[in-house]
Amino acid sequence: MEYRIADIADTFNAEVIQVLGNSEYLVKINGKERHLRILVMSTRGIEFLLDQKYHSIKYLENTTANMKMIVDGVQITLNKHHKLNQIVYKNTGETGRGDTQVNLRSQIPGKVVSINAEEGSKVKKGDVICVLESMKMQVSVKSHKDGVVRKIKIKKGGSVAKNDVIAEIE
Amino acid sequence: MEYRIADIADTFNAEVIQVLGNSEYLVKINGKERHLRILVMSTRGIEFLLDQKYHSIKYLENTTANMKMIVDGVQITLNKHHKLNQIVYKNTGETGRGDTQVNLRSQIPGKVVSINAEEGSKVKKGDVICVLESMKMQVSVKSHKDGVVRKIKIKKGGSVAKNDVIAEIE
Amino acid sequence: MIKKILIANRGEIALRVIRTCQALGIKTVAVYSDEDYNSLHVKKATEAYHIGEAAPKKSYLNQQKILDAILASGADAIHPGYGFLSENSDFAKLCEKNKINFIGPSAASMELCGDKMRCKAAMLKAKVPTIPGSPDLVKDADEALDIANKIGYPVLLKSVFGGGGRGIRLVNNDKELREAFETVTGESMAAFGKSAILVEKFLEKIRHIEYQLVRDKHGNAVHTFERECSIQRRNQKLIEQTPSPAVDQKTRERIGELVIKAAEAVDYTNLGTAEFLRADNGEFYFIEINARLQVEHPITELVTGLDLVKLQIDIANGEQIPFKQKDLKMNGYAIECRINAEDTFLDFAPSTGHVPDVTIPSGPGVRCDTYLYPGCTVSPFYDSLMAKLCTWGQTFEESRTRMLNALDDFYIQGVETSIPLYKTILKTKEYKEGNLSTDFLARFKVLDKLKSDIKKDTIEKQDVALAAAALYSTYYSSTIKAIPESSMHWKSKLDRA
Amino acid sequence: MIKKILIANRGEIALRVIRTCQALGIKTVAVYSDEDYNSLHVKKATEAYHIGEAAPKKSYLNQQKILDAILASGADAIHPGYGFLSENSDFAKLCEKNKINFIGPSAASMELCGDKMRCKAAMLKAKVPTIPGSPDLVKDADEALDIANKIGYPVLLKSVFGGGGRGIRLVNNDKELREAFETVTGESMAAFGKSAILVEKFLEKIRHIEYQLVRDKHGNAVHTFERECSIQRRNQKLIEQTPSPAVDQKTRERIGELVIKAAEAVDYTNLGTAEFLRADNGEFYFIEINARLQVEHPITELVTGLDLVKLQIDIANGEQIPFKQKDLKMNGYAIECRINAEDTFLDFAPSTGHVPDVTIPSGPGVRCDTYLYPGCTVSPFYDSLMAKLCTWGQTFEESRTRMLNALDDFYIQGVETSIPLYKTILKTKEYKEGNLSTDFLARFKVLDKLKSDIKKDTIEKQDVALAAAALYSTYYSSTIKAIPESSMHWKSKLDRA
Repeated sequence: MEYRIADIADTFNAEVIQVLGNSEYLVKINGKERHLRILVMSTRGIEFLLDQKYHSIKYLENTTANMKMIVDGVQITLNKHHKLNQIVYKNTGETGRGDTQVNLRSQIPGKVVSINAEEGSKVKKGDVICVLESMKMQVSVKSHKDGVVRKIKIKKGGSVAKNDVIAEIE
Repeated sequence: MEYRIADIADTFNAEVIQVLGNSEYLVKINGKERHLRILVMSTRGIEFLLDQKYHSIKYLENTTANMKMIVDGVQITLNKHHKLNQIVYKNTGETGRGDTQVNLRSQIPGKVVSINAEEGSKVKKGDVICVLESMKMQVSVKSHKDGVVRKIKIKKGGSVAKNDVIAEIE
Repeated sequence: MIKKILIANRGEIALRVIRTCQALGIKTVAVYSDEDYNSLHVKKATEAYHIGEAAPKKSYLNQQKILDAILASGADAIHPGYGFLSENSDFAKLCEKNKINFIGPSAASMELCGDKMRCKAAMLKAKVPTIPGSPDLVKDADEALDIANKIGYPVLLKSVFGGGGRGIRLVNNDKELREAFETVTGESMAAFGKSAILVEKFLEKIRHIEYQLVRDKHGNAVHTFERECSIQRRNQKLIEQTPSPAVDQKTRERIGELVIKAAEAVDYTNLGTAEFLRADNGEFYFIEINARLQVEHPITELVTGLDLVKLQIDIANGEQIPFKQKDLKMNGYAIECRINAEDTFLDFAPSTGHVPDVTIPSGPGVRCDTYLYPGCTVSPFYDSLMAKLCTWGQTFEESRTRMLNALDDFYIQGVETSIPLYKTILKTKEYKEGNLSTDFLARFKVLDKLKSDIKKDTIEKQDVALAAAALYSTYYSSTIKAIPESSMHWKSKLDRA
Repeated sequence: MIKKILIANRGEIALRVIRTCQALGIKTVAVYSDEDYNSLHVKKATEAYHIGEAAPKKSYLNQQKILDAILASGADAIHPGYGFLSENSDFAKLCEKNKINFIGPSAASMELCGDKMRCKAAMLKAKVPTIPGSPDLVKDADEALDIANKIGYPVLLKSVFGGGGRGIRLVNNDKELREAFETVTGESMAAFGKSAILVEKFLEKIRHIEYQLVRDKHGNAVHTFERECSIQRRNQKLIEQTPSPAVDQKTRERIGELVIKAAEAVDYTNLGTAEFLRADNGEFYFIEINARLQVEHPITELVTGLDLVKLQIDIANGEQIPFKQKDLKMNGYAIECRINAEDTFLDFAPSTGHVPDVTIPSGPGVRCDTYLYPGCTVSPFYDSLMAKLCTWGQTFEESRTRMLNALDDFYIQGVETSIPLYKTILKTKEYKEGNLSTDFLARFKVLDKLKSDIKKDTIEKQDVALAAAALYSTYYSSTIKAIPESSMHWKSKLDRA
């Protein structure tokens, strides 16, 4: 199958080409044959030796579009359809969030201290939409793009969980 | 319900007498009321504060006759039918194994190095029946009672798992 | 003699205090909020009392609830840990009133330490240098100018009502000062409706260096050397180390003598920390005394061999410090990394939640104080410190490489952590050379370096990820429902495939 | 300079070596048998090579397989750990022949250390006292009598072919000796078909005290003090400590000088251990040199601050020892408990199997070297040492109480362990007083004490067990199938009950 890796421009290819027996396999990665020996495997993760080197992988999510995993502690998202043009690779700190996205989501859980925008108002990318409090700290949630606030989905004094939608901005 | 505890002669009584709410309970143990607050609970184990003191219990086995558990790291077997007269409480090192028992079981896994008794022969309690090897050590398995060896269930050079029957002795 | 201590805290510091008490045969009483029913300090203490709801105000900061637990448990002493009520002199007073041995300074001394202006005055009297500036508010530009010329430019003009960059100006000469005096007054009036101006020497490229001080009720005092805590974000310490690369033996002793003076100036008892700023020219300025056990106390324990919590208890018992200054010596080097639940790239925003799996590093020279265990929860109600990872080495380089390994071994599933940031910091040339300052992260563009480290990691791991994806597709794509969700060993099953 | 080390071992010692290599930037190569595919050393090494079946002879003792892995991986050095091939001079020779840096003594020196008679002769020549007795076989009762009178009664008459109590007799005077000479000869002939008799001084209430020795390829030698390892079962060490309560500074130095002589007598290089028996009258007798890193090396690291594996690598690199004897000093006290998978009451029989859950102790002054992790397996194919739990303290009492706490915190599910035994030992008056000897367990009836400790524990926990049973009966007896098998939080569900 062909893959793209978030944050890296190329397209990659990987497949199992031969079962050598005794948990050993020949895999072809970007045209190069590598020796792989499975140590432990389940639907949650896999541990193997790739050319004698140990790696531990936890599968986080597997959708038709993406496969998210933690490889030796590093989070990597493989993109199975290489034509998608917007990829969020969070760990690098580069948001690159799609401008087409409507929902502004909270990346932290917290209590809503204040709401700084109104429904119907125009906002610019980076404008503060609300302030959340978590672990004795106040954190501003900023608009991910220029647009109009269609809907505010939170209430002052209420709680939001991680990934909850704060507002719809179009 | 009434209980006996292996290795302790008395009969005990314990029951939940009141639900105080908020995970709190009143339990009566041997006639004395105690306050209990559950922290975490599942079929595998329970953690609670008994009169403000934390305890962690893992349930190991629950049969109609016995309830085996690990209480704060100490293995305890509760005997629900207090008329049984033979109780094996292994951790004290006191075997007290029932003379009525036929099966001699291995308490360790290992390889059979030698068999030192024959079917049909008379043995005394403590006679070596076979020698097992495990972790580079040789361990003798001795008869648990006086009797006649009815059957040898192992083979020289073979493996035994923990609790496998070594021989039947009557 | 203290026989039972209530620990008015949670998390790793509650566990830290319990450990020493267990070793000394002292009983412990834990307190816990609704949020902490499943926390380790509840499980490890001799007894545990529920004190209210998750919000600190309703539990860990609720003086009455804690007093009730003390009385119910029959504890004869209280250890406040750090944070929460540890530096609340009202609470110390409440304990004194109820004849409960508060393990810390007297309420009076704590109050003095907490009042910056009074404390500064006491230090000036004791000839402990503080940051040069006006001893009090200045009445006009002329007075400010006089002081500025006395202490030397550059100076800061600060409105005591200022904040967030407003009502504060850096000035380099008389002319700038006169102009700025008007601006600062105006800004402060505009924003806060009032103005009151201080002058303070402006220090650049400063290091945060602090001393552990120990003083018993008989007036004996020692210091157990310095800790450098210059690696910070938003004025919060991230990495501490001892000895400081900026302190030689002569300086160590010279500042150490000031520390004893400072402790005496506020009649401090028990353990505390005297904090200093060290200017780039080598001058030290006292800033404050932290009237409690510090988060970073383990690195002092690692180089002195002392159990500081035991020392706290002994002093609270009225005992004399069992050694003299000259008996103490530093053995080796120690570093602490504060493992926080936070997302470095979201401006260090908290990251909370369930931690299904955790691997705690160990090995020679590694000490990790933590409340984490597999299945625990990092709560949004309390601070983000999950673990204090400390390493010791015979040399600084040994302590540093051991820390890098330990950071590699530390696995915390479910929350973002500061671990990747620390790896990047510890590998910089500047950190290795001891070129530290409180603006280290910005000065050396550490977040950019972190980004590129993470990108490098991703590229390094890409073949591995692809191999994992290929295997997953081969074995699970069509049969995902049939395979149990356990991490058992699938070797034999795969052999047959 | 060594760049890549193959570790010809498994378990905790393989992990120990990997840790130091990581800190030094040296690459590591693990080897593993079928039984160890899921072991931590495979996961932590830079590379890992499969070397065969579970049985040691077919993997960890298979010299050719290990040599193949060295050549395939390009490792330039080998660390043998302890056990397996570590004291096999043929293997050391094989490495020398293949120009692989064997981290340990030369094959020649190892061979000499391994040959008890030749080693004893070398020690006698170097004036290192060994257990008095006949230098060789005695030809008749008269010669035996001569020697017995020279060394003083009681003595042992031993047939070199004896064993299991046969062919050995304790004699107290000439008359007994003459009688016993016949008996021993007869027994040995009857049991083994031949006889050859030695005379040896009989020592009572002996302590096992050993010295860590260090000698580089340039002939520089130091010792890093003693370890007392008297708490044993079946001649296997269980608990070690340093310093020894039976060694004062003068004795430490006096025996230390003998240790250097002993190392020189066999031209020893790298790290080794000189073992002595100390008789109750205070005399020390050399017994042997262990030509490898010892299991109990961490306690020496804790009191000296040295990384002994680093020192081994440095010496293998041809470096000089970077310090002199006078630079070394002991700092504090350290204890090691060998956490074995064994059933104390089944005559210490091995206990193996799956370990679903494990909690590893930590905290100030605690170090735990282990291969355990939740979900690992304790294999019946290898030795029973699962973990080395070490504690350090400024005083002996601090190290002891920290050990007791750490033992309490250590939870290993699925196998029997020696932890309960150690708790009982550490609490005895005799252990606290340092009244140690190799027959400690029998002398002080420790197993009886353990039985009564366990009984006491059971009685203490009975109410708790009953409460748990009552809850279980109330909530699960009729609904056991309906409740998912997870350890999730049932609070809310129960509240509604």
